[in-house]
Amino acid sequence: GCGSKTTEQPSTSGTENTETAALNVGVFYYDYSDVYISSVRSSMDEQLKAMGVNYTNYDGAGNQAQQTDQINTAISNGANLLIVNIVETSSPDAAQNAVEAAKTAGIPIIFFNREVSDDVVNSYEKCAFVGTNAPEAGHMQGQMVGEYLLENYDTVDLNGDGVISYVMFKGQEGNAEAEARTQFGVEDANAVLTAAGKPELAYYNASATDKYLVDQGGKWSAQAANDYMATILPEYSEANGNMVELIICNNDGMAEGAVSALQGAGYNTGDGKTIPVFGVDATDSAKQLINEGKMTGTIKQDAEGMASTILNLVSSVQGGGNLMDNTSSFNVDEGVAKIRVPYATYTGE
Amino acid sequence: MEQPALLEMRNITKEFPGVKALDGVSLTVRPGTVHALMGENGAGKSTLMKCLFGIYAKNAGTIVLDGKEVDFKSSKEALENGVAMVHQELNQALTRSVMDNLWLGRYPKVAGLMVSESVMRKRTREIFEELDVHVDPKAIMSTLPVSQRQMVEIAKAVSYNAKIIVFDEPTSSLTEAEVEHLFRIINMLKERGCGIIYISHKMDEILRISDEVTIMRDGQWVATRHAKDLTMEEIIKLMVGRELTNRFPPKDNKPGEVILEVEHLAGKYTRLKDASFQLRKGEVLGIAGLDGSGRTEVLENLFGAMTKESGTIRLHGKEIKNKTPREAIKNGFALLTEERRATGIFGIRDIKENTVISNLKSYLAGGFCLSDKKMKEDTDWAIQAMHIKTPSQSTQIRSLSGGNQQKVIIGRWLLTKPEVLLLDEPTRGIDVGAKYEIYQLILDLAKEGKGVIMVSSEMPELLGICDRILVMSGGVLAGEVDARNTSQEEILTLAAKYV
Amino acid sequence: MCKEERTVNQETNVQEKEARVRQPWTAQRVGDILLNNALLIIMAIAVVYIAIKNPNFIKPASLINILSQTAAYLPAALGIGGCIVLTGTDLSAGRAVGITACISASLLQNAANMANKMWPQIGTLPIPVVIVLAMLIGAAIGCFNGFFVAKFKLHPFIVTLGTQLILYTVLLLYVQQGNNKGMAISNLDPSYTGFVKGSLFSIGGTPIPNYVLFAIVLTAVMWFVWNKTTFGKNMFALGSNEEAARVSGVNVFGVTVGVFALAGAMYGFTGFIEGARIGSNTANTGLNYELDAIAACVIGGVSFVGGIGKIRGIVIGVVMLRLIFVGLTMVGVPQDLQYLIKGAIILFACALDMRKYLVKK
Amino acid sequence: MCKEERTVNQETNVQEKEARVRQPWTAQRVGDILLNNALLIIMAIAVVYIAIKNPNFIKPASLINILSQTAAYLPAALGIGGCIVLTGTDLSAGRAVGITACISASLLQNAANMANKMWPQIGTLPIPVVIVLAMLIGAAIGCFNGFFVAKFKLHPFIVTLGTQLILYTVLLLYVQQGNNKGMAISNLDPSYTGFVKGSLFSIGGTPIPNYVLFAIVLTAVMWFVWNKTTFGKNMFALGSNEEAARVSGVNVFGVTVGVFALAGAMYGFTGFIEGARIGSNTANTGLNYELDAIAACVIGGVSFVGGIGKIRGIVIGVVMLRLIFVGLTMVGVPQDLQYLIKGAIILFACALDMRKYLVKK
Ligand SMILES: Nc1ncnc2c1ncn2[C@@H]1O[C@H](COP(=O)(O)OP(=O)(O)OP(=O)(O)O)[C@@H](O)[C@H]1O
Ligand SMILES: Nc1ncnc2c1ncn2[C@@H]1O[C@H](COP(=O)(O)OP(=O)(O)OP(=O)(O)O)[C@@H](O)[C@H]1O
Ligand SMILES: OC[C@H]1O[C@@H](O)[C@H](O)[C@@H](O)[C@H]1O
Ligand SMILES: [Mg+2]
Ligand SMILES: [Mg+2]
Repeated sequence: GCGSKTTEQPSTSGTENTETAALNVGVFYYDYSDVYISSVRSSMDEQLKAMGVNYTNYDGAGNQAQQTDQINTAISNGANLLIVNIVETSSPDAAQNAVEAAKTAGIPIIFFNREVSDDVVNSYEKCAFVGTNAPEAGHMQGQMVGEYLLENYDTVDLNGDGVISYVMFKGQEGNAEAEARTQFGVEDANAVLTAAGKPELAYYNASATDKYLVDQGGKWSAQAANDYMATILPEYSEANGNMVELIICNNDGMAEGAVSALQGAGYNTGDGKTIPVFGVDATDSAKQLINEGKMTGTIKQDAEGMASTILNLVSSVQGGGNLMDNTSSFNVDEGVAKIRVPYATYTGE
Repeated sequence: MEQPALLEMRNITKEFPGVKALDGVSLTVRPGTVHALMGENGAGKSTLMKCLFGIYAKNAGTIVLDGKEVDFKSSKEALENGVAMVHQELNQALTRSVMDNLWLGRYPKVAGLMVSESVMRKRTREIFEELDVHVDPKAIMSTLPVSQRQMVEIAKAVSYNAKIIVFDEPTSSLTEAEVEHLFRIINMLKERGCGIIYISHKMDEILRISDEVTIMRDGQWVATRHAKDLTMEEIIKLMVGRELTNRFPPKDNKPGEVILEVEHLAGKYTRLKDASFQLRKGEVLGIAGLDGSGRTEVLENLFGAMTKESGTIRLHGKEIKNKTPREAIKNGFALLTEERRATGIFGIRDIKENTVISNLKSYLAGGFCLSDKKMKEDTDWAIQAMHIKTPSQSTQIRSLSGGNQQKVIIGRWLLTKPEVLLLDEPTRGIDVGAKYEIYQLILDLAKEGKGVIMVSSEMPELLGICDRILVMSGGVLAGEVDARNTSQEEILTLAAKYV
Repeated sequence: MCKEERTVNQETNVQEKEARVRQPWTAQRVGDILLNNALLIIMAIAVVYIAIKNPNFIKPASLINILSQTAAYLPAALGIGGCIVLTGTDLSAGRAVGITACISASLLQNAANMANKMWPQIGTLPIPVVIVLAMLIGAAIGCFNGFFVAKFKLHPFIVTLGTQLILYTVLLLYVQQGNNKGMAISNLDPSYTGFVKGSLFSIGGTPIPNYVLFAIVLTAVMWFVWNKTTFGKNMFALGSNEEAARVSGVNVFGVTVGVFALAGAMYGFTGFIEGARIGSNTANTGLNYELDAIAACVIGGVSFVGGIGKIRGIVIGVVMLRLIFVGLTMVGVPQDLQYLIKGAIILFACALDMRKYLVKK
Repeated sequence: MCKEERTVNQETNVQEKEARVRQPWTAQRVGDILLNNALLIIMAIAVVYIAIKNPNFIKPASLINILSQTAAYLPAALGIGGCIVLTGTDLSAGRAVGITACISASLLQNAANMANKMWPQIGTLPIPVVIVLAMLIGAAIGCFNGFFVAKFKLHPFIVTLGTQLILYTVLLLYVQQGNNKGMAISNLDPSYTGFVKGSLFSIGGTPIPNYVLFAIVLTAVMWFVWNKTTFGKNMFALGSNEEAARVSGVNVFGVTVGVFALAGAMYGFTGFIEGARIGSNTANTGLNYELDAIAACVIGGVSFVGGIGKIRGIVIGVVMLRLIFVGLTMVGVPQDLQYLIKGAIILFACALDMRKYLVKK
């Protein structure tokens, strides 16, 4: 869905008069097919429509070149506010390019979800970032995993060797959220375990150099997790005494893919044995799996909250003010215009 | 006249962009007769037949088959209504078996959807037996020699039990024995009451087999006569529109010193076993032999288009390798191949590019930029020298008639100014008038001091313009005769030596 | 006479066989046999090597895993194989799988949980209805492709590239419909997942999922279609020489559309299976399925030259790709290298296969 | 004799021209002219329509945006065009762009910031060296493709699919080298970004990036190669009939390898440009570039039939795709629908174009 079209095109040449002109917003999503991002998009569409703002959505289709071209096109079409879910996150340059383009046009730019560096945000006074505190999801997930294990240690330890073997599914290489979740999801769980005198988690394949499996396509996809899991299961099984006992995923999509593969092997069907699977996002379908006992927990990433935070900045601009004018109630970083929408744990209703 | 017509085509007109291929042509075929269709290359014979067979939609005219007006929209319709055709260019599914090709489009079925292999095999055997064709029904088409593929095609056309069967130059790739075989089949069809349309450029065939002859020129009907009332000279006159007293131009070339010596040439993957011969400056050297005797292989091995196993080639006493066609061209060789469509023309490209492609180096200005002007000039030269019938230089070659395509390719090679010209069936599918022109060209080249080696299945042609004739048999050079004092019998005896 | 003939045939057969047996075992002949079966030989060597490096590889559970994965990817490959026989290809296969997966899943959601149901008003449809629907939708997509290929003589590459894009829009819009709002379509009805992933048999204690059975049935059907029906024979003739087929009265248009439609029906079936197998259906589902399917066909000897290919080859091709996928993981080859190995095997297999068709002159 | 002949030629030429002029303006002829230029006409109508709906569309900034995008995507399309003329395709183009982009970027990083430099020991190379290197690497990839195509007579689809996979491994490994550890390669030297994105001219106050100039030069070079060189003529001959080309003395192996290598060099150049234009180079860079490039060629009339195509057509094709990309957003077509419209236009354009080559019945 997309807003109605502007009839009156604001000038793009002036630097200061954007505040008074009608808003013409370009919203750039990194990939329409990403489920969590779709939920942000639904909320965003709803709220932008409610505000009566003219806006246009763009699908980067996971391709930075396409998104860069879209940003340039939007600017040449008189966009006077950019909301960008940048495709390339593993270096600041793509985001910096977008900022330069916005700067030249003198228009504000808000990044969201996929984090950009402080330097990028600080390089332009009309730039802000709305996202989460990437490590937070990892920390919360790790905490949740650790606590769950302490409570259910012996049930989880299927082979009774006193050690929990796990798999970690990473959504993408070089993405700040993915990196943090991959690291802290395990580290914090270990901290909880060791504090209680239990041994640390053991990666299911002791000889692997990387302690995670990653979606090579960078799409955080259920399919990737499913394919990996289906390949792991015949080799690591209860019969062999080396069954994977815990699955931690960077997001719910991957968790769902893993659950489906486990179901193929007779686990996680709601009754009978369940291998604990954890995700992030709290998508509707993941919440349902958790409520049905097929998945264990997730970290809620508040799509609606993210959208309303962004919209808060948009309305400041609409009212002729600056991006960060009315942000005192939010969780803002020190020294940089970055707003953090909090996560919450979810283990069922 | 004698019997009611089986097929009547009246005032058929067909236009292609820029060409009026047929202009009010009429043709009447009676049951139990052979109606020959003759005309120069590009006269419109094949086009007329394609209009009948539902391949082209005619622009005007009527077709009456068995008293009913018809206008077939597809070949399927034509076949279902008793019209079958052997096409000028072989059209077969080469990766499939003989049997699959024979029954393509009308597989015998069981239980409504299954193809019955056993019925297919049985019927194939019946037809092959009836027609005395000896081909393995299960053989994959691509493994058969061209002549056998042609016989399969003929058997297929016959097997439709059609009322009208069109043969568009069926003998251009058949041996003499197979031609006789075909004639027996045609006589049998006549007895059954079929009407047969027979297109060929071979006069003797026409006079032998046909009852009536229709002659076309430039897309127009010229005459229809009883064959028994016609002579070769008359046919030629009607076709060409002028008198053509001699079929061969006067031979005034003078063979000089030896330029090319070939010793024990043998092919690596092909059946050429042993051939040694010499070629003189200004000489026309013929190669005769039965189909499959290795004539084509001699030329293609010499030219590097096939891989040699052994043998030496010396040009002016110096040994050369000719490993690839490119190398051969550099050494002053040129080869006109046997299968025009497969290895000759660049169908989708225009006449100009088809003409200059082997000679590009000589159009380079400043070493790297091709000069359009020079290419145009040379193409014009070729069009005029060969009397190529084409609307313009920028016409796609595939829209020319077969004979005119052939002339373009000869032009291509002449432009490279070769010293040794290898011609494989140079007049295949070419009309009498054009043949004469090509003979003239060959002799002119010889007079200029070039050496020409020419493979042909037409004995009179070899006897008419060659100085010496080599005879191949079973992949071996069986002998050599002097064209001036030999006979067809002598050549045939040699050709049978190793079979 | 019929009887007589049969004896004649048998005789020739016997003679042929004898001739074959009588052939001397020259080095040339041994070499030829090795080369002609090189792919199978390499596959065997690889299996032995992997099994030695990691004995788990040949335990029943692992073999059944390979079997299951093969079964999951086979139908799409069988479908696309026909397109390749017609000298074509089909880039829209992946998206077709995606759409039919999403549609199947959305029609087979658990009615017990209305909140997460895309179409609460529809309820859970009977499984056969959904299978037929998915296959019909796939076939319709195929008809569209076939129509453009046959009617306008367009190359299938470009037609199916266009279709791929069109289908992506359809997919993006579909997942936003009803209650779904772009979320993953899951909450599948147990009857659906049971039907697909459940099992009737098990070997060595490991259950064999039902979709393996389905794949076997489909393979048999496709073998029959390719080898025993008019349609199949026409398809090969058309792929080998369109003009020849046309002048022999083959309905070129019909056969082309039919081949693409059949392929589409196969994608539809794949979508139905994948919907339950992956369990989470998004606009991403099916992405790039066509590449593996095409690769499998070509590895198995279905040639882009047209008119050449065997069902057996396609099965071998799919197994081969799954062996690469599973085997490389089992011997611990890093993920990064897997693409290289897959690419190299494609090149190698095809170069090897092409030898057979190269006419040496 | 030669002189005499020339006059005759000129006469025929004059006659031909006159004949053309004299042709009556029948409805048929007008219809033909309209149909033959339908793409351009539709493009013109579209431009007028968009400009009326949204005047921003024809402001200098917007036109230069379209021009720049065209320039960025043109070289790869020009390269791949040659592969299509040879009845082939090139699926490895995107990855080749990715690799050369990463390599170019990694060799042109800012030495002032050592920590973020992939190869701290190398320093910043001179720009011409890197351009040549990128093009050579691209050409080497092309040679590899061409070798397999020409030597083993494999279909380019399958060869380049294999190469695509192989290159992806190379790309994944490359970005993990040196100091980089899988991160995006950025921190580019200002000399590099200045060279590519800087500008010498501007129109109506909007600067024209340098890569537009490069694209113009490359287009001219490619036009020359296609139309005025032996290589170009041989390429077309080969694309239209390989066997005939061989006996006509065309170096089939050499020309095939040459065409792919030239294409590769174009990808290399594209990589060099994209490295700076996008600024952030990862294993994802270049993904799917080939699809747009192929679509552009085919829209512009380069045919998969082989032996047909014009540089002008490729330029029109790329412009067309960029117009779709920019124009659709400008008239407010929702993003979801854009894939559909793009797909439909590809189908429509090609069906229209194919009319010319259909043998009329
Ligand atoms: N598809 C086509 N498009 C344009 N022109 C064509 C087409 N087919 C045939 N022609 C033209 O129609 C004329 C008649 O060609 P046709 O093939 O019928 O000649 P033909 O009498 O069979 O000659 P040949 O003896 O060489 O086979 C030629 O001028 C040819 O260029
Ligand atoms: N016994 C055979 N087995 C396989 N192929 C054969 C056989 N006989 C002939 N051929 C094929 O038939 C074709 C014609 O053979 P060849 O070139 O030797 O004939 P030719 O003497 O040149 O006669 P023509 O002038 O008709 O071509 C070749 O392509 C050859 O491969
Ligand atoms: O960058 C895209 C990713 O963003 C994350 O925040 C989210 O958890 C993932 O599911 C995915 O959407
Ligand atoms: Mg344990
Ligand atoms: Mg003809």
